[in-house]
Amino acid sequence: MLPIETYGDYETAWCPGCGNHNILKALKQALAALDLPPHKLALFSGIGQAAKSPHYLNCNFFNGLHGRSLPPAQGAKLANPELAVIVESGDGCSYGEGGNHFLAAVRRNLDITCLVHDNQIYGLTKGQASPTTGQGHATKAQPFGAPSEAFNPVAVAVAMRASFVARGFSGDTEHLSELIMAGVRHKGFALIDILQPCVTFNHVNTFGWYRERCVKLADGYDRTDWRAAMDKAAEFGETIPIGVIYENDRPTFESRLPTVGPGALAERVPDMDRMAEILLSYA
Amino acid sequence: MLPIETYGDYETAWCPGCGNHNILKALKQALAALDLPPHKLALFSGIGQAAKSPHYLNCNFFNGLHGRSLPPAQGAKLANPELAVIVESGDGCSYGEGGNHFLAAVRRNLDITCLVHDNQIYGLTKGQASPTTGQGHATKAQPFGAPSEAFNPVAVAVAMRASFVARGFSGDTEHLSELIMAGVRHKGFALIDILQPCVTFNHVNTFGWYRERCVKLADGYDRTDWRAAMDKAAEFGETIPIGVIYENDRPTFESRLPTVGPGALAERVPDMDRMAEILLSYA
Amino acid sequence: MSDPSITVVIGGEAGQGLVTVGEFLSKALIRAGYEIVVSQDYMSRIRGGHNLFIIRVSPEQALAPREGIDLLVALDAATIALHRGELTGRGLVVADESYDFAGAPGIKVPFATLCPRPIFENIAALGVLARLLCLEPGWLTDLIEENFARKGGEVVGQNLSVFKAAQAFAEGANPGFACLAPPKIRGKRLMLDGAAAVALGGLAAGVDFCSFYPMTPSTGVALTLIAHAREMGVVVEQAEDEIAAFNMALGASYAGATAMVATAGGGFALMCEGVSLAGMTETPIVAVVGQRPGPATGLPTRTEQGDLNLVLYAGHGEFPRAVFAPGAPEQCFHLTRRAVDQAERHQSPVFVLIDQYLADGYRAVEPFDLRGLPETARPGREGPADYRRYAPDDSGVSPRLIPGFGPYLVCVDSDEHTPDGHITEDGGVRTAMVDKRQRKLRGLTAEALAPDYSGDPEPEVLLVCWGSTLGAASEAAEILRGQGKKAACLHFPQVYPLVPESFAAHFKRAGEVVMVEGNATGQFAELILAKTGIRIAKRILRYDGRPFTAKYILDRLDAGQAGETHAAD
Amino acid sequence: MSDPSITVVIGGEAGQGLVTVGEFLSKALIRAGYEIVVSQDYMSRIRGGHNLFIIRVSPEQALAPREGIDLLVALDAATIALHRGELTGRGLVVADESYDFAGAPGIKVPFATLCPRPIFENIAALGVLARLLCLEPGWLTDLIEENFARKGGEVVGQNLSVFKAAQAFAEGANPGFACLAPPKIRGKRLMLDGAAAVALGGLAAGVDFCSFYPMTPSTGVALTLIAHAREMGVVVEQAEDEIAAFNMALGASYAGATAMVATAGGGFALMCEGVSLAGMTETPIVAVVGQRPGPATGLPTRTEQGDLNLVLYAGHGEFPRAVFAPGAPEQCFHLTRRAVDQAERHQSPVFVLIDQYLADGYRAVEPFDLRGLPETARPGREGPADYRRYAPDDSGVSPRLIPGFGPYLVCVDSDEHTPDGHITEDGGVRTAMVDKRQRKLRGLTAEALAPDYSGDPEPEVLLVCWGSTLGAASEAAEILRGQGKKAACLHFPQVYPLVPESFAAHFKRAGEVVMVEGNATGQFAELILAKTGIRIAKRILRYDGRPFTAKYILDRLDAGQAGETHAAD
Ligand SMILES: Cc1ncc(C[n+]2csc(CCOP(=O)(O)OP(=O)(O)O)c2C)c(N)n1
Ligand SMILES: Cc1ncc(C[n+]2csc(CCOP(=O)(O)OP(=O)(O)O)c2C)c(N)n1
Ligand code: SF4
Ligand code: SF4
Ligand SMILES: [Mg+2]
Ligand SMILES: [Mg+2]
Repeated sequence: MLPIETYGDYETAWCPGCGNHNILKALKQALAALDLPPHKLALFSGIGQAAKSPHYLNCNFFNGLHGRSLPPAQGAKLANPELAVIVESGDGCSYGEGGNHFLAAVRRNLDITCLVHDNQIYGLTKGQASPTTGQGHATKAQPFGAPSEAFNPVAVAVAMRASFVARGFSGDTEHLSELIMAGVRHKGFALIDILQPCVTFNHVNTFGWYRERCVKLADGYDRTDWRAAMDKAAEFGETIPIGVIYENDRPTFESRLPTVGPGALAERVPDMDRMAEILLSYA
Repeated sequence: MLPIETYGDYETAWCPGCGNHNILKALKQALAALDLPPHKLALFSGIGQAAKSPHYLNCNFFNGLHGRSLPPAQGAKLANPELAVIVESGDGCSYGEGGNHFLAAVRRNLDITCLVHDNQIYGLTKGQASPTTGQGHATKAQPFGAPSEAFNPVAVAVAMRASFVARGFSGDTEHLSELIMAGVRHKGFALIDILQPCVTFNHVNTFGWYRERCVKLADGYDRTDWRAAMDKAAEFGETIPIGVIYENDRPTFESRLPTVGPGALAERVPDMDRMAEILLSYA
Repeated sequence: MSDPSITVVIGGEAGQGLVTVGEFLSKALIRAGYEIVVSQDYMSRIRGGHNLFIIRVSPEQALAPREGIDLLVALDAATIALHRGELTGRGLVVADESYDFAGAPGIKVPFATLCPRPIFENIAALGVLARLLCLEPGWLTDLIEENFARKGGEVVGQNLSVFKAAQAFAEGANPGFACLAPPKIRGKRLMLDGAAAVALGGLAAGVDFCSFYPMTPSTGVALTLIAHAREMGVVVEQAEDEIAAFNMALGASYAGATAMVATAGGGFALMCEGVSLAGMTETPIVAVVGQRPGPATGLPTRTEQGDLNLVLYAGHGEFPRAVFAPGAPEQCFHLTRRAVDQAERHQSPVFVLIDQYLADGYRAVEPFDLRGLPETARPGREGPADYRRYAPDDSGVSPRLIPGFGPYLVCVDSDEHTPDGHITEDGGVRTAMVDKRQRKLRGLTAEALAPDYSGDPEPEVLLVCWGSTLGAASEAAEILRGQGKKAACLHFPQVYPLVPESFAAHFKRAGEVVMVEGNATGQFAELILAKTGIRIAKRILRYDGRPFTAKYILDRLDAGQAGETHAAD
Repeated sequence: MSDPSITVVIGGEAGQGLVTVGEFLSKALIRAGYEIVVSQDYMSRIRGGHNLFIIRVSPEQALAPREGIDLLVALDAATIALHRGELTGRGLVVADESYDFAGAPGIKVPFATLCPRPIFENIAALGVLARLLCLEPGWLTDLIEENFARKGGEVVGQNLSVFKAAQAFAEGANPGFACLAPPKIRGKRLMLDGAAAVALGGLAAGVDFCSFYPMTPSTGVALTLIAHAREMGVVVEQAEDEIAAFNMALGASYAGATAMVATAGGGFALMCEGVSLAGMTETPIVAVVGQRPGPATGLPTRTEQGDLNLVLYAGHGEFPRAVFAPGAPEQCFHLTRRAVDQAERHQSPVFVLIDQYLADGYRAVEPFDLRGLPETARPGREGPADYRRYAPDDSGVSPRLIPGFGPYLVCVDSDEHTPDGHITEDGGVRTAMVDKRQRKLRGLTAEALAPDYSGDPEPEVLLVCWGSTLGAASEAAEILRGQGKKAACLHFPQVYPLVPESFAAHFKRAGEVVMVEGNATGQFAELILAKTGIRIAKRILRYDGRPFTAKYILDRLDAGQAGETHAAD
C-alpha cells in the first residue's frame, strides 16, 4: 500500500460537483492499494474532460488524440508488457470517435484496464449527444431529441465475451475503487464503464438519477455466467446494476502472439548474425 | 415481379466457385421479386471482392472507399428517403475498417439493408485475417494464428437491439434470397451477414464447413424474443443458425428526425422569405 | 491618436456569464449604430480558468482587435490582477467593490446592494457599462425585454430595475470616462460571428444537408444550421466521427442534397481520404475548416492559420479544388455561398478556411440582399436512359444527374472508371480521366476571385494577407498612411487557385512586400512562390494562438523583424 | 543498338502461376550472374483477368524496364492476342501448341506431352526458357530441388524430368533465338523487391514493432517483417484500421519500440491526424507510403508518384519531417535504415515514399555489409527523477527517455504543453514550443542527403527525378550520351528537406532542365520551386499507372512534349 499522495494533488479544470473528481479519487485509492509506483504505470487518454485525467495524476502518460486512447495504449503494452497500462477517457472518445478501437481492443484482450467516464454527453465541446445519450434526450445539437438509440457498451462487451466487464458509479467511490482494483488485477482487457454526472451539460442523467437507479450486484451473482451477464448488461432503466457484470479467463493477446515479451522491446538488441542469415535467404 | 434480366448479366472478376456468385444471384432474385426497378435502387459498397458487386448489377450505385460503405448510404437515404438503399460489402470492409460506422448504423436504424459477404478473410488483399476470422486461424499475415477473438456481428447487432438481424449462407440461394427480401421489406436497418466461402484464401471455412454447420431456424422460432435471439446469435461452432435471428419494430431514424422527408432534398426549394426573416433575427 | 474606438474587456471564469454580458452589450452597440470587433479569448474548459470577451467599439470603421483596455469589467479578482497592466491612459476597472483594484483607477460597484440576487450581476454590469459609454439606455432595456419576455413580466421588471439602479450608480461614480462619440450608422444591421455567417451563407445557397462531428472552432457552424433546420428544411446529423461525416455528406450530395461539412483542422485531417473520394467521384461538397493552433490537439480554443497546406494538399492522388478564405463575417456569408455554387459547377471539393478568431468574432453586418443573389447551380433530374455520369467534356465537367428521378442510372466509382462509372484498369482511359478531372482546374481558375487591393497604388509597403488577417493588416496599412507613409493592403479571399495576372502587378509596383499570416512557416508565402515564382521574403508571422492586431504588425515592421522567416524553413 | 538485354514477359490470368514462373526464372538469372529488372503488371483481382510478369535480363547493368518483348510466354491465348504487337524483331512467342499464334513467330510447346499433369506446365515453361536463354540448367535444377525438397524426392524427381524434357524439346524447336551473352558477375547476390528491401532495412535498423492494415502496394513490407518476426523478435500487428495502426505505433514508440508503419496513399490519408500527433508529441516513427494511382481507390495495383504532396503536408499544424524516396531496392534498404535513425535522432515523423513499381520490382542486390552499418540511435532508459520530456534545447531535440525503467516520468501530450509535458494555454510557452519543434528542421536539413548526380558535368539536358524514376531517367541519359549528346541525371533520394546549395549549381550548369516524375501535376517540380525559387518548366509526366521507361522519356524529349505542363496547373 503506497501513500495516496504518491499520485500527487493537482488543481483540475473540471467543474465543481463534476463526477470526474470522484473517479480520480477512486483511481488514486486503487493504485495506492495496488502498490503501483507511478513510474511503472502509464496512463493513456484521448481528448475530452475525462481525458484530462492524466494531467491530475503523478505517473507516466500519453495524452493522445480524441478517440484514440486505446491504440497507443495497446502499442505500448505490446512494446513493454511489464508496464501497467490504464486507459482513461470519456464516452464520446471511447465509444464515438473511438468505437472501432473499442471493438478491436475487446477482441484483442491485451492486459490493460480501460476506464470510461460515461457522462452520457460530450462535456468538453459543450453538451452534444454522445453515443450513450438516451434516445430522445434533447440538446442544443439535437433539439428534436437524440435520434439514435443509445449505445450500451456493457451489453456489447458482454456479447463479445470481453474478458472483464464492469459498470461503476462515480458516486460510490469505495465500490468504484474496488472495481478498478479488480480490473487492474484481471489478466486481460478490463472495461469499466463509469456512470458520471456532468453537472453542466447533462440535466437528465443527474447524480440523483444515477443514485436512484444504481444497484450493486447481489452477493451470489455469478459473473462467469454469460447469459446472466447479458441480462444484467441489458438492464439500463429503472435499475442499473453496478459491479463486475462478466468475467472470463480467455487467454490474453500477449500469450497468443509469440513475439510479445518477455521484457520490453527496448531491451532487445537486434541479432545481426541472424540478420545476415536472413539476408542470405534472399540469395 | 420484374424479369431477372432487368438487373443485367455482367462478367465478374470473382474466382470460379466463389460464394459471391450466388449472393449476386440471390440478390437479383430478391430484387426481381420485390419489383424494384433499377433506377429506384441505389447500391452502396466499399472496397473488396464483395464490394465489386455494384459493377455486376444494373442499378444506381456509389462504389466508395474501403470501410466506408455505410456513411454514404445513410447520407443518401437521408437526402432521399424514397430511394431504396442497399449496402453490400465484405466482412473486412464492414466490421474492420468500417466497424465504427457499423455501430452507428445499427443505432441510427435508417431504413436500409446491409448485406455483408462474410468470407471470414480479406479476399482482395490476398488472405489476411479479417475481424471474423476464427482465433488461431493461420494466414500469411498471421502465421501464429489470428491472435484476436473473432467478431460475431450477429451477436453484437442483437445485443444492440438492431431492428433486423439475419444470417444467411451463400450456398442456399433460395433461403438467402428470402432473407434479402425480408430485409428490404423491413422498415429499419436490416443486417444480413452472409457466410460466403472464399475458395482461394480461406481453407478453413470452406463450402463444406459451412454446409455441415448451417441450420435453418426452426419453424416456431420467435424472432422477437431478444433472449432467445442472443442465444441463437452466439451460436457459431458445431452449428450455425441461419435465418432471421432477431427483429423488432423500433422507429426508424427518418421518423425521429423531423427534417428528413417527405420527398427528396433535391426537390426542396429554399424559402428565401423565411431566410430573410432568419437573417433579421440576428439584428 | 484620433482613434475614436473604445475597447471593453469582460473577464472572468468560464461559467460566470461573461459571454452573455458581452453578447448583450455587442447587440446593443450594433443596434445603436456602432461598429464592433469582438474577439473571444477562452480556455478549453467549462468552468473556472480565465476567459475574456473583448469588444472594440467605434462610431467609425473598426477592423481588428486593438491592444490596450479602456474598460476592464472584471467578474473575478484574477481578471484585475492579470490585466490591469493593459489599461490605457484613460482605462478603468469595473468590478465588485470587494475586489483589490491594486491602485488601478476604476469603479467599485456595490453589486450586493444593486442586485437582489447574484444572478442579476451581469445586468448590473451592463447598466454600469451603458452609462460609462453614454449608450442610450433604450438599446439595452429593449434587449432585456426581448430576452426575458418568455420568463414573464416579473423577471423583466426585476432586470430592468437592476439595470436602472446600476445606471444611476454609475452616473454618480463615473470618474470622468469620456463617452463614446455618437454613432453614424442608421438602419438595421446583423450581429454575426464568422461561424454563423458561414452557416447563413450556406443556407442562402441552398445547403440542405450537413453532417458533422463537434470540434472547436467550427461547432457553431453546425449549431447555426441546426437552429434553423426546421424552418429551412435542413437535415443535420452528428456523425460518429469525421470520416463518417464526410462520407455521409458525399452520399447525400450524390443523392441530390446540397451538402456541407464543418470541422477543425484536426477533424479535417481525418477527412483527407474522403476528400480524395470527392475528387475521384466528382461529387460536389463544401468543407468548412476552422483553424486552431496545432499540431494535434494544440490550443483547442485559440486561433491560427496553420492548416492552409493541409487543405491545399489533402487527399491522395491529384484532383482540382478551390479554397476560399473569408476575412470577416460578411465575407463568410458571401464566400460560403460562392463555395456551394463553385462545388456544384465544377463538381469538386471546395473549402472555406476560417479560424477561431473569425468564427467567434462578432461584427456588425449590413443585411444581405437575398433577392440580389444569383441562384446557385443544382444538379439535374432529367436525362436519357443511356446517361453516363462521366461523359467526356471539354470543360472536364460532365452533366450531373441524381439517382431516382428517371430511367437513367447514376454510377459513381472510387476506382478509376469508364465514362459510365464502371471500374477499369485501362491505361488510356486512365489518362483520359485524369486529364478530364484536371481540366476542371481551368474553370476553377477562370472563376477564381482576384485579391482585394486597398491603399496607395504605388506603396512603399504592401501588406499581403489572407483570411481573417484582413482586418489587422488593413488597419495597419491605414495607420501607416495616417503617418504619411505610402502603404497598401492586398487581401486574398480565395487562396487557390491563384491567378498571378490578377495580382503580380501590385507586387511589382510595391517597394517592400510583406506577408502577414498566422502561422510559423509562412505557408501562403510559400504557396505564392510555388505557384507564381514570386518570393515574398519578408514575413510577419504569429503563432501564439492570439489574433493579429495592427500594432503587432507595425511593431514588427518597425523592428525590421519581418525579414526573419521563422526557424530554418 | 548494342543493348545486350532480353525482355521476357510471362503473361496469363491471375492464379495461373505466372508469378511463380517469373520468380523462379529471376532467381536463377541472378544466381547465374545476370542483372534483372522486374516489373509486375497485374489487375486488382485474384483469378482471371490479365497479368504480366516482366523480366528484363542483361549481362550488363540494366536499370529500368524496356519497351518491346523478346520472349512472350503466354499461359493463356489472350496473352498472345494482346501482346504480339509488342514483339521485337527477334521476338518469339512461347505457348501451348493449341493456341493461335496468329502468325507470330514462336515455339509451340506440347505441354500435354511434356507434362504428366497440368501442374507441371510452369516447370516445363521454365525448361523451354532456360534453353532459349542458354542459361546453364544447373541454376534452375538447383532451385527446383531446393523448392520441392520438403515435398519429397519423388516430386523433385518428377519436376526435374519435366524440366529436362522441356529443355530437350526446346533444343530441337529453337528457331535460332540468340543466347543471352554470358554473365560477368560472380558471387552471391540477393533477389529483392522494394517492399522486402524496405522491411529488411528496417530490421537492420532495429525495427521491432510494426502495426499495419493491408493495402497494395505496401502489404509486402509488413509480410516480410512478419516472415522474420520470430527470428528477429518483432511484434507485428494487423490493426483494425490505419488510424489505429499509426496511433498504435506511436504508443509502441513512446514505450521504447523502434516502430514502423506501412501503407498506401489512401491508407496514409487516414493517418494524417496521427502524423500531426507524432509531430506534437515528438515521437519518432517511420511511415512507409507505397504510392499507387489515385485519387481514392484509383488503380489499386498500378504505380504512380502522386502522393508526394500528401506526405509533405500531412497533418494539421506545423512540425518538421523528412521524406526519403529510394530509387531501387538497394536504396530501399539503406534509406529505410536511415529513416529509422533520423526519426529517433530528430524525434520526428520520417517517411519512406515508394510506389507499386518499386515495391514489386525485383532486382539483384549485392549483399549488405551489416557490420559496416553505423548503429541507429535509440532512446535512453536512465534519467533523473525530475526529467522533463520537452526540456528546451538549442537543437530543438530534447533527450528522450522511455517510461518504466527508472524513477523518472515520461509525460507526453497532444495539447500544447510545458517542458514537463503538461497542458498549457500560455502564449509565451506556446511560441517557445513551436520554435523548439521548428528548430529540429535545422538538424534534419543539416543531415539531409544531397541528390545524386551522374553524367556530363555541363550537360545539354539534365533529367531530374526522384524515387523509382531513377532507373528510367538514368538510362535515358545514358542513351543520350551514347548518341553523343551531353546528358546527365540528377536523382533525389531524399525529397525533403531540400538543400538548394547541394544541387542549384547543377541546374545552372545545365542547358535544359527536365523534370521526370510519375504524376499529372509535377509535384516535385513545384516543391523545388516553392523551396528554392528554381522553376523547372519542362516536365515529362506519366500517370497511366505504368512505370517509366527510357524510351517513354526520350520520345517525349524528342517530340518536345516535355514543355507542356499538364492541364492548367
Ligand atoms: C478528431 C477530433 N474531433 C473532435 C474533437 C473535439 N472534441 C474534443 S472532446 C470531444 C467530446 C468529448 O466527449 P467525451 O469523450 O464524452 O468526454 P467528456 O468531455 O464528456 O468527458 C470532442 C468532440 C477533437 N478534439 N478531435
Ligand atoms: C483505406 C484502405 N485500406 C486498405 C485498403 C486495401 N483493401 C482493399 S479490400 C481490403 C480487404 C477486403 O476484405 P473484405 O472487406 O473482407 O472483402 P473481400 O475481398 O473478402 O470480399 C483491403 C484491406 C483500401 N482499399 N483502403
Ligand atoms: S462540463 Fe461536465 S464533464 Fe466537464 S467538468 Fe463540467 S461537469 Fe464535468
Ligand atoms: S479471392 Fe475469395 S472472395 Fe475473392 S473472388 Fe476469389 S474466392 Fe471470392
Ligand atoms: Mg462524455
Ligand atoms: Mg472478406
